[in-house]
Amino acid sequence: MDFIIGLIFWGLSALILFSGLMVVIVKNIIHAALWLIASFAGIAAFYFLLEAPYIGVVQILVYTGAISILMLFAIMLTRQVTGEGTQQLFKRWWVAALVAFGLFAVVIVPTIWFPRLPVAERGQPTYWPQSDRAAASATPAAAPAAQQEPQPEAETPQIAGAFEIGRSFMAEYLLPFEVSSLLLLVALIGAVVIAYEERTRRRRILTLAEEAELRRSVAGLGMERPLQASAQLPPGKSEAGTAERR
Amino acid sequence: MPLLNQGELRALLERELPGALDPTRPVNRYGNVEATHQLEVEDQASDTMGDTSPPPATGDAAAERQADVVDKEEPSVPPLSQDDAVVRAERLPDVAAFLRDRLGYDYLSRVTAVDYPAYGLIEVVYHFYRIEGGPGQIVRVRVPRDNAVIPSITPMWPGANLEERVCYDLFGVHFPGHPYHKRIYMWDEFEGHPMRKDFEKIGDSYYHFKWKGEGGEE
Amino acid sequence: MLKTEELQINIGPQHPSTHGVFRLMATVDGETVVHLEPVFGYLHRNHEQLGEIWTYLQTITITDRLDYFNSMINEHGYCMTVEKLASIEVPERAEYIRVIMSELSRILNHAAAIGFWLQDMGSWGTTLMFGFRQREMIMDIFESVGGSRMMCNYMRFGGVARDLTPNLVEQINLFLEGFPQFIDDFERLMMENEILLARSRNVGVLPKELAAAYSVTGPVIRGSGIPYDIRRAEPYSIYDRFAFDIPVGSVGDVYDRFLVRMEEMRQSHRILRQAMEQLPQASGSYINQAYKAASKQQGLRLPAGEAYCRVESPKGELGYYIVSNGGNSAYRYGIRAPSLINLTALNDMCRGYTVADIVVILGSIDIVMGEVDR
Amino acid sequence: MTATPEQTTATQTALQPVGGGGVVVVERKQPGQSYGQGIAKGMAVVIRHFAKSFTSRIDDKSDQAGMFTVEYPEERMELPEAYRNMPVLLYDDKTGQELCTSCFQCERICPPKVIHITQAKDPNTGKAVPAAEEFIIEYDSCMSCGLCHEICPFDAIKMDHFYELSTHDHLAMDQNKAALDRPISYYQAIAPNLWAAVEANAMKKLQNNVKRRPGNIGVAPHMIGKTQKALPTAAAAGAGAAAAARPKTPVAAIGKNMSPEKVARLEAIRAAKRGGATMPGESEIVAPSPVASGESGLHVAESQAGLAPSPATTPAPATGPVAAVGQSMSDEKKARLEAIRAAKRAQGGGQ
Amino acid sequence: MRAMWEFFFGVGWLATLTSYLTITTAILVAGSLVMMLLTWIERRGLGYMQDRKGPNRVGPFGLFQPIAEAIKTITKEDITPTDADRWVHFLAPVVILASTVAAFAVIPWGNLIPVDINVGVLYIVAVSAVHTVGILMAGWASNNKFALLGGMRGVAQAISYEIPQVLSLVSIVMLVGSMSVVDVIQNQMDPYGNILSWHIFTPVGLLSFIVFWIASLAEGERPPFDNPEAESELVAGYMTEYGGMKFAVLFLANYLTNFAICAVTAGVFLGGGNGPGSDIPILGTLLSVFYFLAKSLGLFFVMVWIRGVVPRLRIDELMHFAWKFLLPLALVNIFSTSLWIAIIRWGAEQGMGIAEALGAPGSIARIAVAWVVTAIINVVAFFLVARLNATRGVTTYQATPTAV
Repeated sequence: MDFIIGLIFWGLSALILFSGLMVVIVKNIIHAALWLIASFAGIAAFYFLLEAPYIGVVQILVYTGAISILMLFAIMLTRQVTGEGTQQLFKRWWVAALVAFGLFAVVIVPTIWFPRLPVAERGQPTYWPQSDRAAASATPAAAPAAQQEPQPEAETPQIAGAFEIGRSFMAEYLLPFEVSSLLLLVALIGAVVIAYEERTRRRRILTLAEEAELRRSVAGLGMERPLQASAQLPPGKSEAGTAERR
Repeated sequence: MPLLNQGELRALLERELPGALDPTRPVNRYGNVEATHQLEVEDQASDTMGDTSPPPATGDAAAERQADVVDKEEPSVPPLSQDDAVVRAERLPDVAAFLRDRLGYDYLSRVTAVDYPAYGLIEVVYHFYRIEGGPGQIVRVRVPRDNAVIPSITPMWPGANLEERVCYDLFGVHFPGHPYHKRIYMWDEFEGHPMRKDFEKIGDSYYHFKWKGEGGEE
Repeated sequence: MLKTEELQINIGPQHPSTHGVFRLMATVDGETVVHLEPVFGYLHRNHEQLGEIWTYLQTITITDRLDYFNSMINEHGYCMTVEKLASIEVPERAEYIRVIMSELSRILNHAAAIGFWLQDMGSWGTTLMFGFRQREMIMDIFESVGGSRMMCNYMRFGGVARDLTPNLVEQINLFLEGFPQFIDDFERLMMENEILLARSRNVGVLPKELAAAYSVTGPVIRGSGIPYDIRRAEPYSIYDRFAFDIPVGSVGDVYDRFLVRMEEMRQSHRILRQAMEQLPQASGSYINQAYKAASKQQGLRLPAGEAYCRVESPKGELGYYIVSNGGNSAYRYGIRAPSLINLTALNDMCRGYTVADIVVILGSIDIVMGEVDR
Repeated sequence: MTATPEQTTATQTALQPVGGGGVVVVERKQPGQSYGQGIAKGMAVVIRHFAKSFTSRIDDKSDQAGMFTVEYPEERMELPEAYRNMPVLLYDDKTGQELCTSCFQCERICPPKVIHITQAKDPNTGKAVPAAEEFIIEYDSCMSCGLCHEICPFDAIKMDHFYELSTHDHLAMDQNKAALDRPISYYQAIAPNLWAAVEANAMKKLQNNVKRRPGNIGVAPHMIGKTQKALPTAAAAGAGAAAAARPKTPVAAIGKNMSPEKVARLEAIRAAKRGGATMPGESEIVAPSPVASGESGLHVAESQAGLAPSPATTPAPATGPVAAVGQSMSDEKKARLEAIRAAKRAQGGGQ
Repeated sequence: MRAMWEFFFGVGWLATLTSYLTITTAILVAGSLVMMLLTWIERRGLGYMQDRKGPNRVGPFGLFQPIAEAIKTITKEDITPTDADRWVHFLAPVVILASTVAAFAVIPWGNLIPVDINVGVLYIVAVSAVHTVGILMAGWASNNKFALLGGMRGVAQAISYEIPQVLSLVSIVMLVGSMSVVDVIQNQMDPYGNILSWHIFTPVGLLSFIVFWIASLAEGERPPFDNPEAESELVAGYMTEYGGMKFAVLFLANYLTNFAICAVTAGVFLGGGNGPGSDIPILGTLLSVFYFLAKSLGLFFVMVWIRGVVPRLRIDELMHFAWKFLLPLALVNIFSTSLWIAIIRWGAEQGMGIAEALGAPGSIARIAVAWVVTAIINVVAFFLVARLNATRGVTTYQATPTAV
């Protein structure tokens, strides 16, 4: 069984690394975004491999589903896509290479230094901050009777089951949970304000009925002389009209 | 306001808008005089408006009329009606405004151009009606065939927009002041105006369209 | 912030919902229409020149091809103009048959128009199929009377080409019997549908005071609240013998126009019932005997002069203008096509609405390209 | 649905509804009253139609729901008599004689000009024979308007009910006489009443024409071998018998709706013509007075059908166009005619 | 399944691999067959609704019509528009189809369960989110103004209807307690006979069904929300530049999404696979598959029925409808679900002392009270939101003062 998992693991990691690399290499920025989405999907597959379906599903939902759309929209609506103009390498490319290599070293050295992954021993949750270690150790033993999850007698316990996360949101991490929801709310309201303000500033095109009503109210002009056939009130006037009516 | 019957409009226009009516009497170049008479150029000013009976036909023209020879090659040309209000081209917008504001004819039904090569003119017929119903009024404008120019009434009557474009496209009557003075049916590079009587009909053989530039056959 | 510049979109000429070959060049800012410019001429056959080459009888065959949805009303208008110029007297029975055929053609047109309107809104054809089923039944009647379903070539100067057989009268009565139930079905299916209300209320509004200036006619002007119907404004033929109402809208939007069309179908049904009752007592034969022979019709020579006659077609005021020089074909043969004139208001009506509304507003004007391009 | 009729405030003079009935404002659905029941009603209608289209069929015009489809190749709609699709020529079953006498009426009236006829010639005398030698209709541009069917004085050309005409051979669309000929029994089958109305007249004219057709000229091509050169006795007898039943005066048949004194004058003219004398009545073209003188438009010289003088309102009977009369007379008669015409012009000038 | 394959290969990992492969092919084959059945139901159903016959020429009752269509689309020429983004143009249908088929991994066909992960419901919604990436790719790569507009609209619609869809499922998950689809179905097998315990028959479940069904119609681009390929305005939306095989894939993906939606709705709200006699060992599984298919195809017929009646919503009305009608309803439904759970299950220690008076958790009296309370809340909320929308105007154009 381990052989197949090893095979899948190396395959996935090759996919993620390759698509990561392609994000940087490829010229067309839309292609770069698509390669990024491919790497997100790869990471989601990793989570499934690690038997953490909830995190995997959330990864798909959040990253592949929503954030990628956000990026694509942003790219499409802002600037010219096919990047012929931009040249690939700066004059002093070697400085960038050096910095990249340094960072990579910082990451790779500890993993090589501690050969064994801090995998949880039997029954012991993984490396958690000291303060929660006591609380964490209590939970698995006295799982609430009512909702006994159909727990397959998997060898390793659920590292991060949906139930665990849900409970911890409401228990230890209640404060960060509320603060982050507040943050999201602020972001939402910001988006609405920007969209709303931008919509009103745009030149409002008057329909025929509104024009007739405006003409009647602004100048009290009788309708003996109907409008110019396909002429339209000069933008300035309609602008003033809308502002005044608001 | 009361409905006008046929002849009344002429009298009313004469009284209200002096100079709006078109006094000229077109002559028929082929001598087909059944409905026309000599152009009294000299009494332009003191033209007798009143007589609406068709003018008497002079001797030789009637004889000619008899011979069926004339009837054969040149189709007889319909008479130009005298009793309707024939308006001078440049005064048309005023007459139209007068009709709508003072007489209450606020619905323009039809703008038609009719080509009379025999009289050398194009007559554009305007049919005005009341939106409440009842018979309408006809206003005619006669313009020479070579430079037919009638001021457009589209700024006041948006309904005439497409009709005037049809008259321009098929008859070549220009309407200065029209908001979108372009051909309606034909493509823009088309030369000539198809509904004119002298537009050479080629039956069903293919019409070799000459591009402006090349002037060549195809 | 985000600077949006205007986009030029071509709707047509090959477009599923432009009712024929017709192109609309729309300049769009985001989803809102800024300017709309119709392009005509794709179906132009110079119909008016044909009328000048052919004799009066031959021209009847091409008047069917003007508004090919109601050939009966086109012929009725044309024959009335020629009869007015040649002062041919039409017997009473012929007048009744003509009114019956015209009103049947009006029902046919409105049923199909409402079907197409819903189709443009994306309702996948249910209303269109119901409307077309009604149209099929009427076209069977036209087929047994005129000889062909759409190009009926049925009316002659002084009357009609063939009399109504008793079997046919019975067919028409059967149709009138089942028609009210069809209208109730049609109304219950759509007219209270929330999505339809949302799509058509306050869309493409033509204010009442501007409607007359645009010289739009038919359901478009009646939708805006002006009761202008030639059958009532200048009664022709024997319309003054029938009691019928003129439906009129209040706001002048797309929804009103289609309520007016729905109501007009009811009124046509009312006229038809009265006409079928009075038909047996109508005197005279189906055609003026002096003009019965086809050779007489073909050789008809109108006296020099001109005539302009108007008929209430389902699309609006259909006018024929004939100038005759005494020969047997018209010197000038002009047609006032209601579909063409109603299009003048399209640009101003669509301004300020979205791209999806253009198609709905165009559907509410109900144009037929045969008549627009002539 | 219709609210109470509400009279418009506009001036009533023009819009007085003579037949009754006023103006009704259509009732609009108020917003805020519907929570999806509009869509529910629509769905009820559709599901009722769904159910009914399994059980019943729509066969007559009054029922509104049920299966409406006619599956074309298997089931077919029955066509009404007056249905017209493509013109065909008729020939008598027994004698094989075609009714067409190539009078060119249909060729002239056909709007798209698709009928092409060449008249048959008598092989030995070279004179024209009342039969068509070649009769071509271009089926691809014929619009089946039925005008030829209506104008044919001999009921020779009739509108067929056959609409499966698709072919991949474009040239075959120019149907010649062989392809156009149909026996009268065929037309009688598809349009019994229409044929019954015109049969007597058609058969009588056929007999007259058959007499003037030598040899096999007027026979439909494929019938030439089959029919023995049956003397027209049998057919003539039948037609003759029918003709006898009607009043003897064939002339009256032509101007049947004319007043007696006009018939008398016509008779006199005809007698004079037979005797070769000049035309007693003065011939002048009625001036196109405003009142239409429904002058018959038959300008065709060689038509033997005779002019059906129209009930001209002006006293002088319009004896048809001057040109037609002048052709078959000798030159001295022409000179005399010219003199008369000059005198008329002088007299006319003073009118 | 694993044991069987082990017998053949004797090697553990190969057996699991093959077993999962067989399950996947079984799902794909059954899915495509059902998809063909769906196209047939759609065309004949719509036909009979309009008093006409649907396709009845190819095979008995027109059953082979979908096969004929498949052959036609596959043999059609497969063009890529000039200077379009070739790779992205090619990949878009792949992404769309992949996301649709992936959703089937979790949907149980009656008692036959492909795989049971404990986040099943969330997985379905997550995978359908990937669908929008495919639409955007298709719209952008076709290098055609109409396709781009169609793509943008499709994405906007899919995103704004995803939220009510997820929130309506939240209340069901709260009812059941677990996100696994199998548990949700199991929860509907409760003692009071099989039918009444379906989720749809509780006021909470009913409102969540309405919101979920309408939101899924939009997700599957079914009328009245088929804006992306609104023929009358934008020709064929993002599918404009696709022909031949790629169009067949898009078409297949569209119908598979619809089937997936019907299957999930049947499972979550109508107790997919539960029916009288579905618990007998051998015959029961067959019966449950039959029940599952019957419910799904019945729901698909409702989709066709709606398609025959309603016109299309304009894009701005569509957005209003999602954010101002469905979303509030979904939130209110979550609140009433919590009330439902509180009244029925909680006792004194959770602070619901008064509920004790009504009897043991899950007793009839408690359920009745819960019924009344939640029913009132939901009905009032529905009418309130509907009235607010109607007067405040789902339509963007306010009723201008009537000109008369």
